Amino acid sequence: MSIQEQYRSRAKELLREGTVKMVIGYGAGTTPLRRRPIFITSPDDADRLVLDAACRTNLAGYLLREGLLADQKSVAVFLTPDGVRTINILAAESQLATEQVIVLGFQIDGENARQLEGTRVADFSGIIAERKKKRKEQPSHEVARKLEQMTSVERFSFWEGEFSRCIKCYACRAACPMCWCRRCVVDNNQPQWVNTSSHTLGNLEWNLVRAFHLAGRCVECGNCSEACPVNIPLHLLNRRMTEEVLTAFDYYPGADEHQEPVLASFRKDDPETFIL
Amino acid sequence: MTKILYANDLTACFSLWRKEGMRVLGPVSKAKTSGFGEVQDAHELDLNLVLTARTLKELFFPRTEPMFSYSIGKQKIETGEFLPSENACIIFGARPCDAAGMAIDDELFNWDYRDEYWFRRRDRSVIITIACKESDDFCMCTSLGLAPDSAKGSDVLLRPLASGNGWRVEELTPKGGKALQPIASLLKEGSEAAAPTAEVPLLFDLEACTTWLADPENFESHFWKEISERCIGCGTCTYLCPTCHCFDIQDEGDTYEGIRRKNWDSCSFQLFTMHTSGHNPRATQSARWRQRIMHKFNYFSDKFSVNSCTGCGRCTRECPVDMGVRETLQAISTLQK
Amino acid sequence: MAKIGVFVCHCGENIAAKVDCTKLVAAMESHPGVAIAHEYKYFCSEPGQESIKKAVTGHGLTGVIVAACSPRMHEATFRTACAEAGLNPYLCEIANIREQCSWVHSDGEQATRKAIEITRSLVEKVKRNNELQPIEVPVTRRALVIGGGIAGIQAALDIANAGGDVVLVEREASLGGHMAQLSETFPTLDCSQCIMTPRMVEAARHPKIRLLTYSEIEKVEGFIGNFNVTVRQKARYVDMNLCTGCGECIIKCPAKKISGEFDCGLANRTAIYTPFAQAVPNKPVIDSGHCIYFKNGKCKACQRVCPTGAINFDMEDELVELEIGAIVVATGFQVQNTALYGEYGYGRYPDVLTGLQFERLASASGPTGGKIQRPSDGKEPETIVFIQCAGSRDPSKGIPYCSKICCMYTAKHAMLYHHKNHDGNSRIFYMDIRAAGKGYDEFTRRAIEEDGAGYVRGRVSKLWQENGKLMVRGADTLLGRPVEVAADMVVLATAMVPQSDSKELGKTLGIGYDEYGFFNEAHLKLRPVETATAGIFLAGACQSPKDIPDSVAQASACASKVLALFSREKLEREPVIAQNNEATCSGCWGCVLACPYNAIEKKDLTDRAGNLIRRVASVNAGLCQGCGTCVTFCRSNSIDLAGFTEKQIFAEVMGL
Amino acid sequence: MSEPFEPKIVAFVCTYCTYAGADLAGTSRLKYPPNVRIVRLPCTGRISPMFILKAFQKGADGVLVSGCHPGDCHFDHGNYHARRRWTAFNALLQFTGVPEERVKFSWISAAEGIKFAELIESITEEIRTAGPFEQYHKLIAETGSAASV
Repeated sequence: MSIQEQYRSRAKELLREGTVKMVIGYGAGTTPLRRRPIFITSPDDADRLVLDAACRTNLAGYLLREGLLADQKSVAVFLTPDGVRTINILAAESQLATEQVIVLGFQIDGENARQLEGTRVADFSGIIAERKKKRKEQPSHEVARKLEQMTSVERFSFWEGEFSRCIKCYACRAACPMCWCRRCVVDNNQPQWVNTSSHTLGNLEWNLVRAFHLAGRCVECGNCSEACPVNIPLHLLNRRMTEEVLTAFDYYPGADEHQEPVLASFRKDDPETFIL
Repeated sequence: MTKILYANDLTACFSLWRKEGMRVLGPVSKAKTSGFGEVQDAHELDLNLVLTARTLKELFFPRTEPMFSYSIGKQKIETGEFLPSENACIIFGARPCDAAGMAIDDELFNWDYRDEYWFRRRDRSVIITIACKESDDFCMCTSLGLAPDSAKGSDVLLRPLASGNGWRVEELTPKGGKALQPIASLLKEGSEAAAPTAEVPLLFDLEACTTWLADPENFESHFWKEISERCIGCGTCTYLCPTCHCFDIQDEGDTYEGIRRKNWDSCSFQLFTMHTSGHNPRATQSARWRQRIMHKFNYFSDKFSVNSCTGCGRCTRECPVDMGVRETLQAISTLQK
Repeated sequence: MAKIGVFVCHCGENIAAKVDCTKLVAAMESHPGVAIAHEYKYFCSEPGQESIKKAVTGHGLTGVIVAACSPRMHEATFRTACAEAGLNPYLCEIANIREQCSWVHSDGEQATRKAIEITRSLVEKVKRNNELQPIEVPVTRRALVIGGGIAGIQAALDIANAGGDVVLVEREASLGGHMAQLSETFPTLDCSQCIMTPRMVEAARHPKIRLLTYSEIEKVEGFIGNFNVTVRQKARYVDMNLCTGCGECIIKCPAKKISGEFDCGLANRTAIYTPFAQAVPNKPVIDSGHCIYFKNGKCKACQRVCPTGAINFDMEDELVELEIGAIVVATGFQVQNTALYGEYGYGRYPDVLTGLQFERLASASGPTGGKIQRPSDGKEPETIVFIQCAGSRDPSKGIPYCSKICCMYTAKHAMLYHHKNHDGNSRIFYMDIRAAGKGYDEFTRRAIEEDGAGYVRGRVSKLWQENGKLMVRGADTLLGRPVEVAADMVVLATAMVPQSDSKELGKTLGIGYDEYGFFNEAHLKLRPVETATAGIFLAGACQSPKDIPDSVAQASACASKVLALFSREKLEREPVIAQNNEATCSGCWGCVLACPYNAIEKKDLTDRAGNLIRRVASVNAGLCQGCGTCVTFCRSNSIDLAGFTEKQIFAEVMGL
Repeated sequence: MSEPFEPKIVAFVCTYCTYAGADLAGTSRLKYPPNVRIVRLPCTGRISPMFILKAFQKGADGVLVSGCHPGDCHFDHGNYHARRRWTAFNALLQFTGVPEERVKFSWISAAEGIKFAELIESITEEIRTAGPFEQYHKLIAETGSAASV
C-alpha cells in the first residue's frame, strides 16, 4: 500500500471512530503540480487526501482557526517534523492543547514522502532532538554566507533592494503559523511603531520586526518565503535568528511543548560579548 | 498591408521616444519576480513572460503614494503637494488583460471625484499592448469576455509575427497614434502574418455566476465558508489584481510635520472593516472572500456595468494556498447546473 | 487641546551660565501645545513653586515641564507643587538640563540646542501623560517570621513587643536553631543556652506570637500588606494540648539508636523525642521514618505509657492559612557538607569533627557533659589540630566567600580546650585571622597570648592515621617549611552555606538569591534588610554568613521595617504599573514568565452566561513594580506601562 | 566650508543605573560631547527594539542602549531579559547591514559617571569618523518624495 493509501485509510479510521472531528491535509490543486490545504470531516471524503513530495505547506497554523479547537474535540493534521515543532511552540505559548492534536507525521526525502511513526507530538521528540543536532552542524545558507562576507554597506544595500519590492500584502504574516497575534503590532496605530506604508523604510521596519518577533519561534518551515509574491528571501532573516538563539542560548525552537520562550527566559551567564 | 515594428528596431525606437522626453517602461524580470520598470534598451525587457507577476496598475496607482506634506506650527499649518509629473511615458509590452484593467479602474477613479493622482499618470501614459500567443494554466480572459488580443484599455496593440521577428502594429487611440509619430521611420510596411493568439479555454459561465451572485438568497450560503476555508487572509490576490483599487489614507510623521499618504489596502485583511469599537462587520475570512467576489462581479458591475475582473489569473497563480477567482466561479457555475 | 506650561530654571548660574534660558523659553513658546513658558532663578524655591502653581491655575495648564535639574533631585518637589495647584502630579515631567546638559558641556550654543531638544521631547511626552492615582493597599498588621533561630526569635519579639501580631514558623520540632547547639559564645564566653533559652521561652509565651513549630511554608501569594500564606504543620503524632511533656514515652521507646541531629551525630536519640532538654515547646514528636510502629505496624509502646493519651498515630499534616502583612525570612544556614573535603578524612576518621560537633562536645548539655573527649575512644585529646577555612575562601570547592565566623569560633574552641585541658596542645592552621568586631581581636589575642593557642599560618595538605594518631601535614608559610603534627583530634572550621532548600523557598516567596542560595537584599549597602519584593525582609545568616550580634542587629532592623509598615493605615504606591489590553491579548503568557514579581495572573474572559471565551493576562497592581519587562516582551503591544506608555515613549522619541 | 559633521545619538537608559550614572557625570562636572539625547525608562527590560528603529527614523546616526550591570537590576532581572533581546536584535541588525558602530549596548552603574562620560566621548568619536548614517537617511528621504513611477 502506498503511503498515500495508508494515510487515507488512517484518516478514514480516525474520522469513523470519532477520534477526530477533522483531518487537515493536502489535496489536489489547480494544476497537477499544486497541492492545496483541505479539511476533511467525513470518512467518505478522505480519498481526496494526497500525500507526496509536493506537499510542502506547514499546515499547523490552521489549528488556530477561531473556534476550531474550542469544543475540546481533536483534529488530525499532516505534519512534518517541523510541523510538529510548530505544534510544540503553539502549545508552549498556550495557543492550543496538544491533547487535541493527532499527528499524521511524514517527511519528504527527495521525491518521496516517508511515513513517520507516532501519533502525539511527544512521540516525535527523538526525531526533533536529532534535528537539533543536525541544525547545529548545518552550515549557513549560501546567500547568508555571502552576506556575512560583505561589508555592512553592501549588506544594507542587498536588503534595501529586497525590501524595496515588499508590497505589504502581509502574506508572510498570514502564512506563518507563529503569527497568531490577535492584533499584529503593525496594526496598532496608537502608536504606529511600524510604518504601514510600503516604502522601503516601512518595509525594512516591518520585516525587521517580524524577524525579531520570530526569534526563537521559527521552525524554518518556509511558509513565509513560499507565500511572498515578490520573492523576498525572508527565510534568510529567520534562519539567522534561529542560528543566533541556537549558538547563544543553545535554544532549538519547538524542542518540546514545555519549552520556555527564549526571549521570556534567561540564564545569568548568557553570553554578552557585545555589551560594553 | 500594415505597419510592422521589427524587434531589431526596438532599442532605436526607445531612444527616439526618449529624445521626445518620454520615459519607456516595460516588463522586466528582476530578483526572481517580474513587473514593469523603466528600460533603456530592448534587451532589458522580458517579453517572453506570459504575464508579469506584478500588474500594470502600480504605474498609475502606486502601493504607497504621498498626497501632501504638512507641518504644524503654533500659529498655522502649512501643506505641500506631491502631484505626479505630467512627463509622457510609453508603456511597452503590456498584456491585454492588464490594459483592460486600467480601463475598468478609470470608471472608479472618475466616479464621485476625479482622482488626480490616477489620471495625471493615465493621461501622460501610452499603453502599447502585445497580444498573447501563449497562455498558462491560470489564464481565463476568455471566461471574462475578453481575449488574448483585446483592445480594451490599450492605445496601441501589437500582434506578434509568426516569424517571431516583430509585431504588426494597430493604432487604437489618437494618443496611441501620437506616440507612434516619433518612430514612424521605424515602422515598416509589410504583410507578414501574425502568429495565432493563445487559446484560452472557457472555464466557467460568467452569466450563470453573476445571476447566482445577484440572488440575495445566496449571500448567506454555506458555499462561502466551504470555498474559502483555507484562505489565510493575506493581501496577495488583491495586491496583484490589475483592478483591485482599495486604499487607506495614513498620516505618517511626528507631531510637527508629516506626510499624508495613500496606501494600498485589501478587503482580505481583518482590519479592513474593523470598527473602533472592536466590532467587525466582516468578522470571518469567508465573509471577506465573499466581499471580494461580490464586489468584483456584483457591486462593481451594478455601478459601472462592468465586472472588475479581467481574467489575468494572478489571484490563483500567486495564491499561497491555491485559491482564487477561478475556483470560486467554477464552483458557482457548477452549483447552477 | 494640550496646554503645557514650561518652566525653565536657571538654577542660579548652574544652568543659566551655559544654557541660554531666554532662547529656550522662546523656542518653547512657539512650540505647538505650549501655553506658556517662563524662566526663573530657582523654581525649587518657595516663590518659584508658587509661580508654577499660579500658572497652573491661571492658565488651566494640562501639563507641566520643569526644565531644571535631574528628576531624581526634584521630581517629587514639582509634582507635589502641581498636585497642590490641582493638577494631577503625574502630568508633570522634568527635563534634565543641568546634570545632563549645562554641567557636562562646554559650548553654550550646543548646550542650548540640546536643552531645547530635551525639553521639546518631554513636552511631547507630557502631552500624552495620563492622570494617575497612587495605588492604595490596606495593611494586615500581622508578620510572618520564617525561622526560629536567634534572628527569627529576635525579630518576632521586637515586633510583638511593639504590639504587632506575629506568626513564628520553625521547621524543626523546637525553637532554637543553631545558637541552641553552641557551647559558649565569643567574645564574652557566655553560655549560649543560658542567653538563648529565656528568649525561646519568651517567644513561646508571648501573647502576640503564634508559634508554629514542625511547620514549613507551603505557598505564598499576594503582595506587601496582603500576603496569603499557607503553612504546612507536619504531623507530630503527639497531641500538643494533651501532652504534658513528662517524657515517659521517650524512656519507653525501643528505637534508641537513631543518630541525634541536635548533637550532630555524637549521641543517639529515640524515635519519639524532644530535640534537646530545653526544647520549646518541650513536647516530643514522633520521627515516623524511624518509628517501629510506622515501619512494621507493631509497637505503640509510647501510646501505652502515655498518661494523658496524647499519642495519636493517625495524625495528618495540617495546612494553616494565614493573612500576613509582612514577612521576615530568618532561615539561617547549614554547615557545609564535609564530604567535599576527602583529604581531611571527615567521616573516615571518627576523631575528625566539624566545628559544630566540637561545640556539642564542649557544651555542658552535650553528650559528654562538656568534657572534650574523642568520639572514638573517649580519651581526652592531648593535641588538637584546628583547620580554618575548611571550605570557605576556596573557589575550587565552589565557596569563594569568607564564612566570617570561623576565625572567631576556632579561637574560642582553642580557648575552651585549653581551659578544660591545661596541658593540651592546639595547632590552628589558618590563612588570615579575621577578627574585625567589637572585642574580637582582643579575643583572638587572648587565645594566643594567655591560653597558648598555637597558630600556624598555612594550609593542610594531607591527613592520615598512623599509630592511633591523626597525622596532619601542612605548610608553615611564615617559616617556609613543612610541618607535621600528630594529633588526637582534628576540628574543621567548615563553611557556612545556605540551607539546602533555600532556592526553593526563594521561589515560593518570589525573592532573589545568589548563586549559592543566600537571599538577595534590595541593595547591599543601602537596603540590606529589604528584598526586591516589597514587604519581605531578611534577617540573619540566610542573607550571608553572620555571627550572632550581626544576626540580632539585622533582625531588629527587620522588625523596625515591619513596624514602620504596620504604622500605616494604607500603603500608597507609585502608579507606575503595567496594564493589559484584554481585547488584543492572546494569552501566550510570555509576560507571566518574564515578570520578575509574579505580578501577572491569568484571567478568564467569559460571556454573560459565564462560558469561558478565552484567557488573558491581568496585572496585579499590588505586585507590579513597574519595570516594563512584560511590555517589551508583548509582541502585540497589548500590555503597557503607565507613566512610560508606548504612546509617551513614541512621542518622546519622535520629538527629539 | 560646510559645517563639520555632528552625529545625532539617542540613548535609551534605565533610570536606576545609567540615568543615575549620567547624573553623576553631571554632578562630577565631567565633560562629554553634546551629541547624545537621553530617553529615560524605568528598566532596560522596558527598552523595546522599536525604540532603536524610531530613533533611526528621526535621523539618529547612532543609538546607545544602557542599563544596570548583570545582577544589579533594581527589578531583579529586567536586564537579563534585555540582554537576550539585544543579543537577538543586534544579530538581526548586523545581518541586515546596520553597522556595528551604529548601535551600542553597555552596562553603566549609578557609580560609573566616568564610564558614562568616556563612553559618550568614544562613541561620538566613532560615529563622527563613520560619518552620517547615509543609507538610512536615504530611506527616510524617499518617504518624502513622490512615487517614482
